[in-house]
Amino acid sequence: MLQTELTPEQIRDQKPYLQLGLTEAEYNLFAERLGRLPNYTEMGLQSGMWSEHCSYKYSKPILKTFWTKNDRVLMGPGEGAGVIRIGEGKAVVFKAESHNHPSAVEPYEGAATGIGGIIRDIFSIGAKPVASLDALAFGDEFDAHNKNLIDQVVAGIGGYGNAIGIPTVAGEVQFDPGYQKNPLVNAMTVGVMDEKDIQKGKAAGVGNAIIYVGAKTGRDGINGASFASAEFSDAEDADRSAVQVGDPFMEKLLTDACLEVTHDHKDALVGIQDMGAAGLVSSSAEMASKAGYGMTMDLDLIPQREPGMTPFEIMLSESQERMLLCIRAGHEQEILDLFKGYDLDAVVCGRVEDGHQYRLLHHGEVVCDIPVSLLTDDVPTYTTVPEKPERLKNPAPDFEPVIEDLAATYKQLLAMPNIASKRSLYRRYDAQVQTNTVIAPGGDAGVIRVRDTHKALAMTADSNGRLLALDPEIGGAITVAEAARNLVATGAEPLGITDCLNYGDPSKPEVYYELQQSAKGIVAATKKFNTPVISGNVSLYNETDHHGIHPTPMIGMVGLIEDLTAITTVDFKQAGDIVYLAGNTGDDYNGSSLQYLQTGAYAGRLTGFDLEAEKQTQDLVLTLIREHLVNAAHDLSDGGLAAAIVEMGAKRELGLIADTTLTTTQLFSETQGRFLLTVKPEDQAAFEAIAKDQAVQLGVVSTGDFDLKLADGELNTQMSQLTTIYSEALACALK
Amino acid sequence: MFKAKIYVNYKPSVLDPKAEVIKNTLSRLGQTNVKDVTVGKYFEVLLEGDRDAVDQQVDALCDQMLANVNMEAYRYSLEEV
Amino acid sequence: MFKAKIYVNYKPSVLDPKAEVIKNTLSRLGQTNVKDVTVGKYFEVLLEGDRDAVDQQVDALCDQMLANVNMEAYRYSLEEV
Amino acid sequence: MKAAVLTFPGSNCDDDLLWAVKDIAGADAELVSAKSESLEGFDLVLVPGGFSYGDYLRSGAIAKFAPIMTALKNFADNGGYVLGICNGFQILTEAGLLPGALQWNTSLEFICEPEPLKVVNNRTAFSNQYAQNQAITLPIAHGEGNYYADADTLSEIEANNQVVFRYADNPNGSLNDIAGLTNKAGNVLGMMPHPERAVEALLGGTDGLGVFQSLIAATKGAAHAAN
Ligand SMILES: Nc1ncnc2c1ncn2[C@@H]1O[C@H](COP(=O)(O)OP(=O)(O)O)[C@@H](O)[C@H]1O
Ligand SMILES: [Mg+2]
Repeated sequence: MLQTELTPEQIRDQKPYLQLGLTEAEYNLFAERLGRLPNYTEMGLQSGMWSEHCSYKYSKPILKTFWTKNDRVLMGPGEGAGVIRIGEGKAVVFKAESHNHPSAVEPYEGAATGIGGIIRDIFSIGAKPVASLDALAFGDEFDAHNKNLIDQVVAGIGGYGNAIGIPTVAGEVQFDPGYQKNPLVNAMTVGVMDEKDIQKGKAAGVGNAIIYVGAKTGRDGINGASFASAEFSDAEDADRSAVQVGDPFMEKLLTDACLEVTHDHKDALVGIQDMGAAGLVSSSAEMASKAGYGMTMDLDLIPQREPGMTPFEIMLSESQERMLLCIRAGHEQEILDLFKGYDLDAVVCGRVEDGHQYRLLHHGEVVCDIPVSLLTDDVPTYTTVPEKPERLKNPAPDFEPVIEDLAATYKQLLAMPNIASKRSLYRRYDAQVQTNTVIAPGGDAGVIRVRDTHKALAMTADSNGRLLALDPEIGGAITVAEAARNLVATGAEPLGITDCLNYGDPSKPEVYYELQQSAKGIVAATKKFNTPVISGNVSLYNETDHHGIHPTPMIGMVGLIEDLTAITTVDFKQAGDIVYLAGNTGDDYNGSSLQYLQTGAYAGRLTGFDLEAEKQTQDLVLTLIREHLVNAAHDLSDGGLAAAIVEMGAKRELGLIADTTLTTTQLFSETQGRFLLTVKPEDQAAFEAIAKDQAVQLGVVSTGDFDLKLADGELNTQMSQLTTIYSEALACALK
Repeated sequence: MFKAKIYVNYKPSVLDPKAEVIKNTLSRLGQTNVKDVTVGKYFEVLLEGDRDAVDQQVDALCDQMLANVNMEAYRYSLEEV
Repeated sequence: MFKAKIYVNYKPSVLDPKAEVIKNTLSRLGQTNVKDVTVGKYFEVLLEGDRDAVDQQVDALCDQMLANVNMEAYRYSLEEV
Repeated sequence: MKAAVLTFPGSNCDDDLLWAVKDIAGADAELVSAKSESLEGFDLVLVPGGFSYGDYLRSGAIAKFAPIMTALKNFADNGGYVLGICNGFQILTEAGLLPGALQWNTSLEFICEPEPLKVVNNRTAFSNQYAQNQAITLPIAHGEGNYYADADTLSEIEANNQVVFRYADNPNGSLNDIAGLTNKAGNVLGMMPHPERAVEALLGGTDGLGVFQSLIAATKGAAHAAN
């Protein structure tokens, strides 16, 4: 950090903004609109607010293509989180957030503060956070560094979520060489609220007070937003000062206190917003801009952890656990007293003003005086001319697997890190606090009962970078379809999605192509499943030394269960139950786990996805579950039928006796749009009357034998032989 | 044989929630004469070898395992035992 | 003003999982010259007052808050600053 | 009978416990802030799990200084029933109401799992609705649940039959597989597993209900004995 501030002229000549992620053209544009040269503080504010993280300057044109509204959506993208009506006066609120860069630098605190940040987005709307999810992607080379990274990321997510008392009910962990240097740490939180309590982040009404509450502002994480928007260089260590430490205890107090304000002090509250990326400047400027007002803040009043902080540092600090409120004049004391009751620091630090100037005072001097819109609205957007990547122009020929030893292949598949059980990781999360968890991690989706209603919410987080690498458009659609499939398997009707768009450098034509094409696939699928995008987050520049990750949109989807008695879990329930396979199985091996097992790579074009057929199958499964005709359901994804059977048998070590026309290799085919269902013998006739030829009988659940007759081979073993591998392989690999 | 006494502390700019909670509790209990609290880790490691080798080894141990140099600083002393 | 330097350690009869993990990792890395590791906490507390009063206060602080004497032992020194 | 559920700054299982004892088990109960100084009018005190004050120093180490703790000690000394669950157990050991201490799990990892247990003493106010040696399953969710007491204390605990719950498959390194134990007088119990998370079939089981029903039965006879 610079010790003596450069003058406006020195800034113009020495161009320090280049280090802060601004281009010369952006600086010039800012100065031109301002009508003078910006001073050091103003230039700093611009660098934070014009970063990709805050301004979406590259992604805005893409995000505009998303489908964001239907009759259930109460609030779409643009606020802290989106809101969907669920009936009985209640609404569900959710959003996802990426913390990829901070977690790569400092895995424990990076992951922990990722959870902390997304929780603030939820309660700032007025919703009680009821569940979190985490979507993680790591490299698959388990060297000491990667093992430690995985351990610490998981510890950090648990460390924060467990302490604050929000259950982590679902998520995913993927392993792929593409993430070895750029791990993905995406977190999602779901909240529940009364429709009538929805809050917005706005600062309106001349003379109303701006109140700062929560942790003191320190020098940690200064300019994290422009840091998140810049590419990594292996050689550079300078990023390390960006580390922030999470304080879940403080956040628990903040959550409870802010929810009390939104519920019991509606007369006083004008708006509330969390301080996320670009800290104080982004929260305050956005609140003013959304309401169409100006604002003045006195930085001497901001609680500070260290002496001698400059305005630049105070405004751009990303210290955690802080909120900004706009409170109607005259009600200040009532709100300050409320926070005091929670032992929280709260101060009036500014006022809403007429006009649209954003003014900051420091030691009695005006250190910033610019139109609010210069920070929030006047940011240029960029489009890159997209170009189809070379690898997509000439896809590899279709993969044709040969299986010589079925039992051996089966076991190897189950031991693959992407297939093996993730229990050793997610058992480190408290999945049950708040005592509403109907389905904890290990099912197709997490399920939370909604208190004071007869409903439950199902939720899942899915991503499929390896498929998008083969075809971004189809892969994008598949990701949405798979998320919906996971919800439907529990008996939920999909409601809507949030996303984290994790990509490489968007100024590269190939990356921009991936972004654009995957958005196309996502839009088509969201319309098909009636799941608008209500919130999301963009994480670009996931590159190290110019090598980017797979295009990886993470889709977080929430669904509604109207009847608590019709919730289905994945595990086989009882020997004698009849097992059906819904959806057609083809020969779809490109991008499959079997392909990776046999060739060490994912390659070829994507086959085996039919959006219309997928929707029909999902509708059928939902109907059957709602009719109480299914007592276990599981969607087929990685590892196809082979993996799904073992996942269903694992809990009770129940087996399967089956006779099928499928071939040995088809056992491993990854055709989309399929489910395994079990049906009690007494429900068979009713089930078949509805399912007709859309589900074929595969066999019968057994007490432990696993005997499979295929068109061209057979397998005779004990389920326990396979479930042991499935249950223990990952824990062993990470020891 | 050497005994390494190793101290690991948060760097000053990093928030330490542990120390904050202790300070707040003491002030709540009326112990207002307590002006500051810092919390760190203290390790003792016994090692065989000559001083230079041990010194290098301990430094690496601190840097790579005992301290998280992203946010912590360490110092140590060696004592022949 | 006094600075209290406070060390808190597990009692020898208590198996310390943190120390065990470090020892096991080091032996897995082949650093067999490491003979023992102990892990403790180190606090620095700044207090105003005269030596006797401060001494008593620090002792009580250790006994009641900073250490759990069921499984931990503590020691401290006072230094005028 | 009326139960108090204590709530410390940062507590997060207080509402769960209130729900279990009041809405499910049907007892009269209310939340009592740890900033309060009285337990007047209560026949039973429940100290919830979760975290208190962040538990950064050591679980329960700060909570023991909360204003309510003096009243809690008096309440227990006068024979009132006190149940501490998870963090509540840690707070009770830190406060000296129960012997021993809770240390980091040997794996150094937080563990959230359903855990098979055995009720090894059903003649207590906390376990009288279970059969002796009944096998039950309760969820655990903790990082510091590894029970430790020195050898003398441990043999005294065993000689007095103070252990109420033992792990069937010790998940955290606890000495003598201790999952829950009482004080010598038998009116204070601490346990790491969460009975309040096992009171509804919808959420996976009802094996924890017995703890609350036992207390309701025990306090019926001794209404307001501890006031
Ligand atoms: N990081 C995680 N956090 C919580 N739960 C997880 C995590 N990773 C995997 N799980 C759980 O493990 C189960 C299997 O995950 P996954 O293979 O991704 O399921 P699917 O293929 O059905 O999407 C799911 O219940 C999921 O919620
Ligand atoms: Mg699934």
